[in-house]
Formats: sequence, C-alpha cells, structure tokens
Amino acid sequence: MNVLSFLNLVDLLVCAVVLIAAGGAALHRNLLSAVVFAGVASLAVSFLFLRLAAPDVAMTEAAIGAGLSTVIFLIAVRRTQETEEEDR
Amino acid sequence: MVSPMLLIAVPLAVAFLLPVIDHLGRTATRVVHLATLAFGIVVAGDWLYRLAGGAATAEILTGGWPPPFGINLRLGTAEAVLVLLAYLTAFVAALYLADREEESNVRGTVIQTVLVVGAIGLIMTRDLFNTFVFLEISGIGTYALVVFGREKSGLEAGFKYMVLGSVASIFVLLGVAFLYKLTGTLNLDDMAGKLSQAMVAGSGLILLLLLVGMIAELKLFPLNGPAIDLYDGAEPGVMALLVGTTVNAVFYTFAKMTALYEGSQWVEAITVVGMLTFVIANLFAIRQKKVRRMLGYSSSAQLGLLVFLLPFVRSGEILASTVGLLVVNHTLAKAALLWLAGIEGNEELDGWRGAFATRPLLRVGLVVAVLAMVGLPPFPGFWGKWHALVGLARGGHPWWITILLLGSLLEFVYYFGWLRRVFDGIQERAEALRPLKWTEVAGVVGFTVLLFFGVRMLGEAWGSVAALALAAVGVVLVLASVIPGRMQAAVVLLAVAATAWRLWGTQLVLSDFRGLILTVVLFGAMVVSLAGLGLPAPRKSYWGVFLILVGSIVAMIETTSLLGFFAGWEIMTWSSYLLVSSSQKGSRPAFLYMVFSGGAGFLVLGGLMVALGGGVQTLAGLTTLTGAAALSAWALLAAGFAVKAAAWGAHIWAPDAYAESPDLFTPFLSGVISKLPIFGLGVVAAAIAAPAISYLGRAFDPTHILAWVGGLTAFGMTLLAVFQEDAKRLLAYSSVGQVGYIILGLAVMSPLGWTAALYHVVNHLLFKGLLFLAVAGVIYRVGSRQFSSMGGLIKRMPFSFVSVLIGIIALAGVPPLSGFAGKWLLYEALMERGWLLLTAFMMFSSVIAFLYCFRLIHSIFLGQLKTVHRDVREAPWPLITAQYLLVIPILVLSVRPRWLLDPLQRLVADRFGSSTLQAVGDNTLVSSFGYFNAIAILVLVIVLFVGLLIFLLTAGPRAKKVGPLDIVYAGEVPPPPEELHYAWAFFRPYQRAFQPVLRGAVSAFWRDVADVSEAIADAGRRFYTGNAQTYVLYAFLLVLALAGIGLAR
Amino acid sequence: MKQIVSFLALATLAVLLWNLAPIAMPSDLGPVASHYVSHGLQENRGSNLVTSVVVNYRGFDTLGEVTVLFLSVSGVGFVLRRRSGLKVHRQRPASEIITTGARMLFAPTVLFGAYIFVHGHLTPGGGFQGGAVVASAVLLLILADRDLVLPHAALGWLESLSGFGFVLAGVVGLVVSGSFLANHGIIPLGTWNRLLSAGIIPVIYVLIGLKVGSELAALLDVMVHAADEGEAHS
Amino acid sequence: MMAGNELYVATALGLIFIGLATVTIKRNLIKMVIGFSVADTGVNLLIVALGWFPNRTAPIIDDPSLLSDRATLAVRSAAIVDPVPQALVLTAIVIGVGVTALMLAYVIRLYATEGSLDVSRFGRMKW
Amino acid sequence: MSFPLKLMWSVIGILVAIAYGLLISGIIRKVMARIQGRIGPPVYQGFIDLGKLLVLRTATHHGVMFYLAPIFRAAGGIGLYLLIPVVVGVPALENFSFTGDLLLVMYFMFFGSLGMALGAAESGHPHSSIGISRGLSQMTAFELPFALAVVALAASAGSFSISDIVMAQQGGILHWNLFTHPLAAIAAFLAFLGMNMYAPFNIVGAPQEIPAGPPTEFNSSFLSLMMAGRSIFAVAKMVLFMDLFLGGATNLLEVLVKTFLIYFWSVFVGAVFPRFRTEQSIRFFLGWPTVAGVAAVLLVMLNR
Repeated sequence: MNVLSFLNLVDLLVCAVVLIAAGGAALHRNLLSAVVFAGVASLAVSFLFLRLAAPDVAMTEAAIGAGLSTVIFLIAVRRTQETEEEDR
Repeated sequence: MVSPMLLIAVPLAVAFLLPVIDHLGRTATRVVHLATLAFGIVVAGDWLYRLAGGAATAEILTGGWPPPFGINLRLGTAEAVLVLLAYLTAFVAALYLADREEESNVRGTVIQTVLVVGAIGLIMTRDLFNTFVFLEISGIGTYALVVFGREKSGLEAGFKYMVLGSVASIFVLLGVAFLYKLTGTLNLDDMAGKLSQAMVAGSGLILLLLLVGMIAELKLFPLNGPAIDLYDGAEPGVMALLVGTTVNAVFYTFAKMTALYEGSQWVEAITVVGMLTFVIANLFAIRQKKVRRMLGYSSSAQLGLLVFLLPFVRSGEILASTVGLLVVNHTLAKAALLWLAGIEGNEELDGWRGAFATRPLLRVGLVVAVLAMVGLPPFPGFWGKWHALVGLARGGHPWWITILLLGSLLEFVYYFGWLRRVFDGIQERAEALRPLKWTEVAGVVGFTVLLFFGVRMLGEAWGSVAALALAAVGVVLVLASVIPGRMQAAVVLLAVAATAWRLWGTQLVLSDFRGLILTVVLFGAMVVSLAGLGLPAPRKSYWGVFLILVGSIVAMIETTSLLGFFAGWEIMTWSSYLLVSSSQKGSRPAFLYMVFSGGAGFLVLGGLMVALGGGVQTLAGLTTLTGAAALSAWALLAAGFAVKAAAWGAHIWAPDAYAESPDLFTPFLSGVISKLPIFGLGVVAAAIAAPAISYLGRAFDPTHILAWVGGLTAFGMTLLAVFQEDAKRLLAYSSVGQVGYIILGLAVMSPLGWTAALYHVVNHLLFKGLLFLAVAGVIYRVGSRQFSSMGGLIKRMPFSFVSVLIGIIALAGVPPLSGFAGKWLLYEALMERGWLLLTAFMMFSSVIAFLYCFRLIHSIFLGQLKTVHRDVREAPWPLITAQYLLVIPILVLSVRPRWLLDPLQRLVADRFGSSTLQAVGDNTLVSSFGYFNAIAILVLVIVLFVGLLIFLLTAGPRAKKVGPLDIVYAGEVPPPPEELHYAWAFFRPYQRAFQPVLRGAVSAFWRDVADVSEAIADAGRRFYTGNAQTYVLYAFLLVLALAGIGLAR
Repeated sequence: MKQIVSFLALATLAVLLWNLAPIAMPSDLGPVASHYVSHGLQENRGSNLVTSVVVNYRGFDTLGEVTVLFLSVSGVGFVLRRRSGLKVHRQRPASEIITTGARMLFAPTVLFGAYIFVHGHLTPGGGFQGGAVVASAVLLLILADRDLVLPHAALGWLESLSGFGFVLAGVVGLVVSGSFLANHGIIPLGTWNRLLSAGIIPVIYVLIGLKVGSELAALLDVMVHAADEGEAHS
Repeated sequence: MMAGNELYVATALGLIFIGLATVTIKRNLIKMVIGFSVADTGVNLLIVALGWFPNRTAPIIDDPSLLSDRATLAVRSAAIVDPVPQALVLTAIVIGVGVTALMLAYVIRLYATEGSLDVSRFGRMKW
Repeated sequence: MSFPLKLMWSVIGILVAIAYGLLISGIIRKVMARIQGRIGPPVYQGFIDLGKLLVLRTATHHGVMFYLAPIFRAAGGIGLYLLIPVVVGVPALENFSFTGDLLLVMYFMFFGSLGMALGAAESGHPHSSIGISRGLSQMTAFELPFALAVVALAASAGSFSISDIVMAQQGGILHWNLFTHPLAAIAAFLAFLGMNMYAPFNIVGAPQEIPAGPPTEFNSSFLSLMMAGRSIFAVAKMVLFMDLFLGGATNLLEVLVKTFLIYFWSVFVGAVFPRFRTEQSIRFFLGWPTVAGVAAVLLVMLNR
C-alpha cells in the first residue's frame, strides 16, 4: 500500500515534470533551451511508459524520442537560428 | 498467376536497392525503375483482366494468420483498377520527369517508387492501423517530392501541406487508437461489424476525429487550402503522379472507412462536406488567374463529389462501379491536364492565349481532357455522373441533384473559360514553344487515348451504327489533319450522303417526327458540306468535328433510351461548341454558348432524372409519367430546351454565337442545330405535357408560359435584328426569333399548332440556310460583314442576289412564297386556341421582320456599288450550288405546301388525333378559321406580273439604262465615311421609337448573375489565407462545429 | 485574435475529448489481444509478446515503418540536395580527449545496440531500440570529429541489403506458406527462451536493427553534412 | 476504481494540447515542429495508457509452464496488459521521428530561402 | 359564274377602281385647297398626270429591280383589290376572294410597298433610302392596332373569311362592327390614317425635304404604273374597311357612299393635324390605338 501510494506520488511528480517541460518547450524563447525542454519531457514520458508496463515503448521513446529527436532538433537549430524572433 | 503481394513487395524491394543500383549509373536506375513499374502494370492488368472475367477476389494474409489476427490485404476489381491506374500514372510520370536535373539524385527516384508502394498499400490493406502507416508513407513521399523542380514555391506549399497533414495524422491516429479500444480489433471489416452491432458509447467523437483527419487528407473543404497551394506550387508532373497514386488511394481508403460510419450521425456530414466541397471549390475556381491553382480547386471539387457519393454507395443507391468511372475519368483527365500545363509552362491563365497553336495534337489532347473533366460524353465521367444521378433520382434526392448540377455548371464556366483563352488568338502566337520531348507528349497522348474507353458505353447507349460510323470517321478526320480542307469536306459530303442512302425509307421518312428531323439534319449537313467545297475550312479539325456533330445528332434522333438521347445531346453540344469556336473571333461567343448550353443540358438532365426517378428508361416510356413528376419533368425539360433554343430571357448567347461562328457553320447552326431543342420539345417534353397539364388542372395551363416565352422571343429578337449593322448578326437575331415562332406553335398543343411549327422547322432550314450561305459567299468575296462596307452588289453577284431575294420573301412570309403558309398556319392555330392577343402580337412582329429583310437585301445588293468592289466575283460555285439546292424545295413548297403538310398532318394525327386542317378540292387549305389556296395566289401574282410587265414594256418609250450615279439628285455621290453610308443606321427612327424596350434588361440580368457569382467567389476564396496555422485552426474549428451539430443530437 | 481563437478551440477540444472519449478502462482484453496473449507463445515461441506482434502478427506494419524511415531519410536528402543558401556552420574542432573517448566508446555502443536487437524476441527492446543505439554510436563519432567521412558506400549497402532482406523474408514466407512474412515452416520455431528460437523473428529483427541503425546514421549524416558537403550520395 | 489511468490520460491530453497550441500559436517554424513532436508524444502516451490495466505486468512471458498449460490461459490473459497498443506506439514513435526529420529539413531549406523562421513569411500562395 | 366571265368582270372592276381612286384623290385635293383658301387643281388632274406620264418621250432605268418596282406596286394594289369581295353575294363583284382569307389580304397589303422599296433602293438615290426607311418604319407600326382590330373581329365572327365577317354584320346598321366593336373600330381607323400615308403621316414622301421620297427616281411609264397602283391600292383598302366595319355593301352605290365616308375620315384628320416625325408616329400607333385594340380583343375574349 505504501509502495503503491509512493509510486502514485512519483507518477504525479513525473506527470507534472512532463507538462512543465512541455510548457517550457512551448514557451522558452531560446530554441536550444526549448529543444532541451522537449527532450526532458520525452524522457519523463518514457518513464511513464515504464510505469504503464511498456518497457519496449519506454526504451524506444528514450532512445529515439528523447535521444535522436533531440539531436536532430539541435542540428536544425544550429543550422538556422537559435532564438525565436518573429518579424512583424 | 502472380501473388498480388508482389505488387507491393517488388517495388519496395527495388526501392531499397535503388541507392545501390545507382552506383552502376543513372541509366541502370532508370531502367530498373521503369521495369518495376512495367512489371506492376502487367501484373495489375493481368489481375484486372481475371477479376473482370469473374475470378474470385484475392485475399492476401500476412504473418501467416487470418484476420483479425494478422493484417490482410485484398485485391478485388476496384482495387485492381486503382492499382493499375497508380502504376500507369507512375510509369508515365517517370517518363515525363526523366531528364530533369533532379532526376540525377537517386532519392527522387526512390521517393517516386515508394509513393507507388504507399498508394497500393493504402488501396489493398484491410487493417486500420496499417492504413495509418501507409497514409504516413504517402504523406512523407508527397512532402518530399513536392520540392521537385520548383524549389521555392514547392517548399512553401509542401510545408503547409505537411503541417496540416501532421495534424490530420494525429487525428487519424487518435481515432484508430480509440476505435481499437472500443472494438478490440483493428481489422476494418471486423471493426465495422462490431461498431454497427452496438453503437458503443463514445464512438461519436472518435469517428468524428477520424473523419476530420480524413477530410484533411482528402483535401475537402474547409481543409483544402494547402492542397490547392500544392497544385499551385509543385511541379505539375509530380502532381500528376500524386493524382494517380496518393489521391486515389486516400479516397479509396476513405471509401473503405465509410463502413465504420454506417448508422452513425456522421453520414450526413460526409454527404454535406463532399457536396460543399464540390460547389465551393468550383465556385472559387472561376476566379482563378493561374492555371494550376484552378486545377487544384478542380481536383478538390472532384474529390468532394466522389466523397459525396460514398454514403449512397453504402446504402446501395449508387453502384461502386459508378464512382469508379468518375475516379478513372478524373485521374486520366487531370493527369493529362497537369502534364499539358507543364508542357505549356505558362502559369497565368491569360498567358494561354493561342497555346499549342503549332501543336494541334496537343490541343486535341487538351480539349479531350477538358471535355472529360467536365463530364461530357463519351468519356467515362459522363457515364459515371449519369448513373450517379440516376441513383440519386431513384433514391429520391432531388435537391442533391440540383446542387450537383449547379456545381457542374460552375465547372463548365472555368474549364471552358480556359479553353476560350486557348482558342483565342491562335493566329497571333506563332513563335515556337520550347522543344517538346517525346516522353512528355507520350503521356498526354496515352492518357487521352485511354479516356476514349467510354466509347464502348456510347455504342451501347446509342445502338445506332450510322451515328457511330459517322462519329468514327469524324475522329479519323480530326487526327488526319494533313488532308486539305476541301477534300475533308468532300469526305464529309460522301459520308453524310451514304448515311442518308442507308437510312432512306427506313428512318428517313417524313411521316414521322424523327424522320422529319433526321431528314432536315442530313439534308442540312449535305448542303453545308457541299458549300464547304468552295470555302476554306476554318480549322484543321473542323470537318472531323463536324462529322462527330452530325453523328451525335443522328444518334440522338434514332435512340430510344433516355441515356442515349442525352449522350447524343451533350456530344452535339460540345462538338458544335468546338465548331463555333473555330473562327477567328469565335472563342468568346463560343464560351458563352457552351455555358448556356451546359445550363440547358443540366436542366434537361434534371428533367430526365425526374423521369428516371419515376422508373422510366426509354423515351417512349415518358408517357407513363403522371402527376407532379410529370409536371416537374416537363417544366425542367421545357426550360432546358428553351434555353438551348435561345428563348427570350436566355437568348444573350445566341446572336454572338451565330454571328461569330465560321461562315460555313452558321447555316447549320441556325438551320439545323437550332431545331434540335424543337426536336426535344416535340419528342421528349411533349410526351409528358398532357399529364403535366392535367395535373395542374384548370387552374393554370403551363403552356401559356411557353407560348409567351416563344412570343417574346419572336418579337424581341425580330426587333433587335432590325438594328444590326452586321449582316450575320442580323440573320442571327432573326434565326433566334424564328425559333420563337416554332416554340409558340408547339406550345399551342393542337394539331394545327404542331403542323405550323413543324412546317416552319423545315421552311426555316431552307430559307435561313439559303440566306446564311448567300451571305457567307458575299462575306468571302467582300471580306467584311458590315453593311456599311457593302452595297450595289446585285450587279457583281446576281445569283447570290436572287438567293437572298427568294430567301427574304420566304422569310417575311409574304405571299406567294412558302413562308406565307407557315404564318397562316400559325395564326389559324393561335386563333383556334383562342390566344387572340398573341395572334395580334405575332402579326405585329412578323411585320417588323419585313424591316430587317429589306435591310439585308438593300444594304448588300442595292444602292451604290463601292469602288473597291468593282471587280468582285460571284461566290464560288459550290456555294451557289448549295444555295440553289435550297431554293428548289422553297419553290416546290410555295406551289404545293401540301407535299409537306400532308405527312406532317399524318404524324401530328398520331399524337393528337385528327386535325381541323382539311384540303378542299386539291389546293385550298381550310382550317376552322380560314382558308387559302397557294396555287391560286401564285397564279394571280404571276399573271399580274406578266401582264404588267408587258404593259410596261409596250407602253411609252423604251427606257434607257443609266449609271448608278446618274440620278436626279446631283449626279455624284461623294465617297462618304461609313457613317454617311446610305444604309448606315437605316432604321434609326425606329430605334428611337423603341428605345424604352431596348435597354437590354436581359443582358444586364445575366451580367449581374455573372458579377454576383464572381464577387462571391472573390470574397469566399479569401478564406484560404495562405497561412499554415490558419489552416490548422480550420481543422480544429471543423471538429468543434461538427461535434456541436452531430453530438448534440 | 487568431491565437485566442486557436487557444479556445483547442481547450474546448481537450475538454470534449476528456469528457466524451472512451478513456475508461475496459474490464478485459479485447478479442484480438486475448488471442495474442493466449496463443502468441505457441504460435511464435517468443517471450516478448510485443515483439511477436511487431514482427509477426503486425509485421507488415513494421515493414511499412521501416519504409517510412527509409523514405524520410531519402526525403531529407532530397530536400537538402542543394547547397545554395544553406547556413554552413563551423565549429571548433573537438579536443583530442573527446575524439579519443568517442572512438573508444564507439565499439561498445555498437555492440550494445546489437545485443538489444538480437535479443528482441526475448527481452524488452529490439530492432528499433538497438538501431537507435547503433546510430547514437555513429553520432558520437560525428560529434567528435566534424571532418569524419562516414563509409557511405558500406552504409548504403548495409541499408539497401537489410531492407531488401526484410522484403525477401516476407516473400519467402509467401512462397513457403502462402502468407507474406509468415513465421512457420521456414525456420524451426525452436525452444522457448533461447536465443535461436521464435523462428524467423530474430532474423527479421536483426535486419530491422541493421536497417534502422544505418538509416538513422545516414539521417544524422545528411542533416549535419548536407550543406557543407553537398550531396551525401552522389 | 480510483487508481485508473486518468492521470496518464490527463497528462497525455495535456501534452497534445500544449503541442497543438504551440503549432497553432507559435509563429516560429522550429517551435511548430517541437509542438508536433510534443503532441506526438502525447498521442503515444495516450495510446499506451488506453491499453493499460492496473496491476498487470508487461507482455513478456517468463514462465515456461505457461507454454502448454491450457488451464492457465485465462489466468495469463488476465495478468498481462494489452500488447497491441504498445506495438502500435512502437511504430508510431519511429514514424514520428521520420516526419520530424523531414519537417526540420524543410525548415532548414525554408530558412535558406527567406532568412527567417516566421511562418507568416511563407503564405504567398493563397486564395 | 364561268371563269372567263369572272375574269372580264375583274378587269372592268380594276379599271373602274383605278378611275375611282384617281377621281377621289382629285376631289380631296380640291377640298383641301378650298379649306386652305386656294383654288386647287381640277378634280381630273390625276387622269391628266397619268396620261402625260404615259406619253413622255424619254425614260431612264437603273436595273432589273428598278423595272420590277412599279410592277410590284401595281400588282400589289390590283392583287389586293382582287382578293377582297366588293359586294358579298354578287359573284361578279366578289373578285377572287376564294383565294384566301383576311390573313392573305393583310400580307398582300405589304406586297406592293416592299416591292417598290426594292426598286427604289436600286436607284441608289439617298432620298429613296430615307423615304423607304421612314415608310417601312411607319408601316409596321400601324400594323399592331390594325392586327388587334382584325383579330377581335375575326374572333367574334369565328372566321378570317371576309365574306363571313360581312355576313355576320347583316341585319341593320347597329350590327355593323363599327358599333358592335367600337374599340376595334377606333384602333383600325386610326391605323387606316397611317396606311394611307396622308397627313399627318405623310413624312414618307415629305415633299419639302426629300422630294417625292421613295419614288423619287421614277419617271414616265414607271411612274404612271405606280400612280395607278397607288390609287387602286387606296380603293382596295377602303373597300376592305367597308367590309370589315361598315357591314359591306349590297350594291355599288352603297360601296361609293361608304368608301367615300371612309376616305373623308382620313382627309379630315389630315387637314387638322400637323405632320408627325417618324418616331412620333410610331409611338402614336403603339399608344392609344394599341390600347384600344387590346381592349377590343379583351372584350371579345370576355364575351365568349
């Protein structure tokens, strides 16, 4: 019971991290930071996958969603610009 | 038999290997690529052949397990057709896209190949998640390929497309996942069964998500913005490839998905979104300035139409094969058009003036593709639309039919607007286009040829050997444009004569309405082609199209089925359109002609649909209609035929079309084509007139409307004819007016009225053909149609003068020539019916006709001869011969109208019972109101003439002939500028007197119609802001809107 | 304005989904899932049911998935085929330590990836995960040495042949048992929980691993080098 | 039952919402791609959460006795979560990375043409 | 009655009608002159003109149509006369009215004018052109009230046959269509003014601005034939109106009286009103006369 509620608490925390990181990815004006935020969100989600009895998916999400995607994003940011500037 | 799985596996394996193969060189890559596609064509074709021959649908398992445990694929007839189309398009596209710089990158080839795999996977799979995977393959392939060739615009369009596509795939994936949760299966068939067994709670929103996702993938309104940009921005060759592969595949995917929607609240949404897309995209297309953007809207519209039909396919009201015909038609025609757009290269619509002027074969291809696109026969789209409409009619959906036809009319507007520009100024753009590559042309030609597979259905619908033979010779002539024009005219003459010979005595008899019209048609065609021996053909394909026209008319008259009739009618419309457009200034009037004819055709189609909805299949069966169906069918048919006959209110197309069509064609247009609506009224509409009238009871007789429309046409057009300064325009207005008399005669719905109308049909052919031919000769020699540049030609062209003299006397209805009998019959009929005011009104307007008759002969032949015309020769002999071929029957009819009236009486008696018209003795015709004796009049006039002539020659001194300038006035007429010409503004006082009625309210009305629809289109298309995020927002809003409507119920 | 509308629309949509979508858990597995669970072991002899589903039951999806990856790598290459206007980004050469470290780490990482996809039918993980790990090894090299030129020809062959092998395996199934990608009658299913068991599944998963690995490596390569080296493949 | 999947579903919906909001509201192209990536992750999480049963184990069978024992089939199917959604998500993740890569390639190319990442710069074709 | 006899009577009738026409126009000219305070030409002036033209020594022509014009004109007049029964019931004076009904007669009324227009046009004289333009315009305009009146009469008589219409009016002066269909009569008699092309509708000839109008180029025997045609045309029209509105006639005296009355009507109006321009006269005919005609037709329809 204790373990369960502890895990529930962890779940809650991780979910919060996911949403906060996603929000950061959406809002942070530095694109490099935003990409890192998105990667963090992805990594946290892969933890949730583990909690959802999906180790395969968790591995994939960690390796591809959090890892590779983030790298590709970083490359793209380096090849364009690093801050979010909207021209009016 | 090869496993259908290889249709996917082989190209996929090849795609994987291509990067390695490319090390061997570009040629190897290309050969392997083409060979793979050829393999696909062969296998798919083989399968299609077997399936059409009755072989069982192929089921393919994967993983070794039956569905729903493993993913299964299916290859039935529909799938085979689509797969074959995909391979064909890809093959031709590969040829077309070869030699491009991008092709040096093997990845382009890889993407092309995988795109085909994606499409075929989508088509064949029966698994929902597998569908999602293949949707992604198709999507990614599309995104990647659109940058082909057109870097900047392709990138922009591709990005927007990708953004909306990604949102769509999120929706689709959510839908798939939830559906799995609800049903525990991913197999489509399994899932559909489970969904329909119990509409599980919560399925509404899920199905909606899937639906909106698919709407975006299908490029339907309101989510079609990026797709249209794609057409605009990407290389047309790539778009052609997509049309044949991805677009069809996504559509078929959705068609499979409709099984899931059965019984849900979204079925109506599918119908509405589909139809909305069809109408709105077509509406916005009319204001496009860019060719490919217009084609994009058109594609969206076509997809909308197809999607609209899907629920009806599910409910069994429409056959799947019907939709298949439309798909095939759209694929072939759109791909051909896109390739043509690529070959021509001009993005702006206005830049297409005189396109393909030096490449007639490509122009033929363009015309064929456009005709197929708008759904004209004999192309597959026509049969598809027809059967779809029949299904809708049988299912009782008149409003859908109405909207569908309205949307189709919009399609006419922009497609023929495009052709208008192409036909415009063919003469002025002679510089060479960029050199053609055979690979490009091959695709266009191939697909154009494929479009003709509808001809078989034409044969079934018509069942007329003569008609098909004529049309076939016509097609040959179109292609054999090397043959000189006059020789082609001779071929046409022989063909028509042979037809007449063959039909003589069987179909070609006067004692039958069809026989009468057929006689008129063949006679007219022979006269015109005879005249063609003397005049240059306006265009290389002129005589071929002319024969197609004649063939279609013959078919229309001979056929017994409604379908055959309408197919003939539509072919008649487009072929005459092409002929009208073939003169130098003909493109614009021809456009108007086509749009109005299109509208008329759709009205007729609507009427036929009412009949078909009532279970009628044949023309003869029309009589079985009763009640409201009879009335609405009658009203629609009558309205359609009236528009085609250019009845008042819809007449504005006619004068220009008559005046600007080639001089060779105008006699036929006026003498024969204008009679075909009369044939329609007489055979088709009249069959149901009686029940229609009796349905309304005594309260109101709808023939009154028709009668007054006819009367107003006669009066208004006659009046306008008086003021024309152009010989052909004058006759044009006159022609329209004369048809008004005929409509009026038919509207009387009595034996006498019909006799009058039919008599006038024949008579009008004779004298109007004569006049137009004579004027054609004059125009040919003088080089102008303006009265002010003619005059005094009686001395140079005496034979033509006599023709015109006889023609106008017959036209004016002045005794003793044949015209009087027609007028007499009409008045008697009107009096008999008790339509007194109309009688007087018609007397008045036929007197006004004197004015223009006089104008015609006076301005051309009498008065002062122009100095420049001193050496003008008589018209070419074939023209004169043709004219006198028409003079002879006029004279015969003048002496003995009974030779025509007797058979007419007999055929009218068939419909109405006996007539009140009798013959007393041998020569006096007696009706209930009056009598007249043609021979006595003729004798009287001749005796008086001879007597007086003798008197004049004997009494007094012998008169001395003096020159034209030797007049009491001055002895010399100064050479005046044209406004001082003696015949300029001849009836100016008349014009002043009639000023109030001449304001052109009708043309103003139609101008307003055009302006308003263009304004709506202009305002509406701003909906497509060009911003990717806005398009995404539309998707969300669409979900919310549909949810609000659908879930609230 | 548009932003506000978008925000509100999305919020409404989320609320709708939350309230109306069938998110509540069912009492038991669906029919297809129960079949996999109850028969999956006998039919495929692999302990990892997800792998059975991915490679055998829904193997056709996986072929499509591999195709997607292949296609998008080709697409990236095609989109970036022209160097004009691309921003060339130069970075400082990495330090000696990093370069050496990366080279040292390369082999173990690849081995680890291979382990993952070889054991895909037994333990969590498989071709995709393993492939990604292999690709990250390549990434390490690229990061360490900007001027590193990957053995393109070898990568290309690997990529092509592994993909071709996958299709070939499917066709073999088609020929042998009349079903594409079928898993019986080709290789004996073997004993449960052994490395060489589960029939053709490990073979295919290895092919997938190679394919994905080379694919992702190529992707990284293209993304990094497109502009400054022009075409990655000639 | 309280310990259901609500938390995960809510998180997933939140991710989808944040992602799509980023797509529609942020005008920066890279931000839009990030938005799609986040939304994809959300969808994947949602799918797995839908196939999840509390107190059941991952779909990996490590007990050889289950291989032949028919009696325990029912037991076994009641002890394992649904493997199908996991398989689907596995596929979806890889597809997602493919699309993301292609989008980023587009972004790089678009940046090369305009020198800007503002989406409103790329709306020339319209109406 | 045998055909030769009928022919003979017709020839006599034609000659008499021409003479009557010339005479009556002479009388009118005299009367008009007296009204205007002039002496005026003798009443036999028409005969003198005709004779003079016939014996002129020189003649010119402009071509075939020029030759045919007077023939058309005369044939139109004579033909019209021959198609109208002068005295219904007297075979000798019924002419060739068996040839056709009122419709034929109405069309024959235009025969002469159109033919002459053709010939006049061939002369190429601008004045002819102007005159023809005016003449044809005006001619069509009065057709509307006239046609309405004719339709009203025919409908109420149930026939287009002139004889039938005459027979329907027998039985006393109040049975005349003039009184039974007063509106139709108004329309028709106003139209009659235009048909005769006397003032105020004589702009066609307009002696002051375009000398003689359409016939301006004609001379000698051409002109004489035209004059003859014109006078018999006028007589024929009067006979027609007599038949249609004044109950026909039973003897020649009645014919004389009734036709003279009809003729006098037009002269009377001409003496009072100034000349109309072409569009004015068109508008005139399409105005009140047409309204009267429509009303007459509506009345007939109501009475049925």
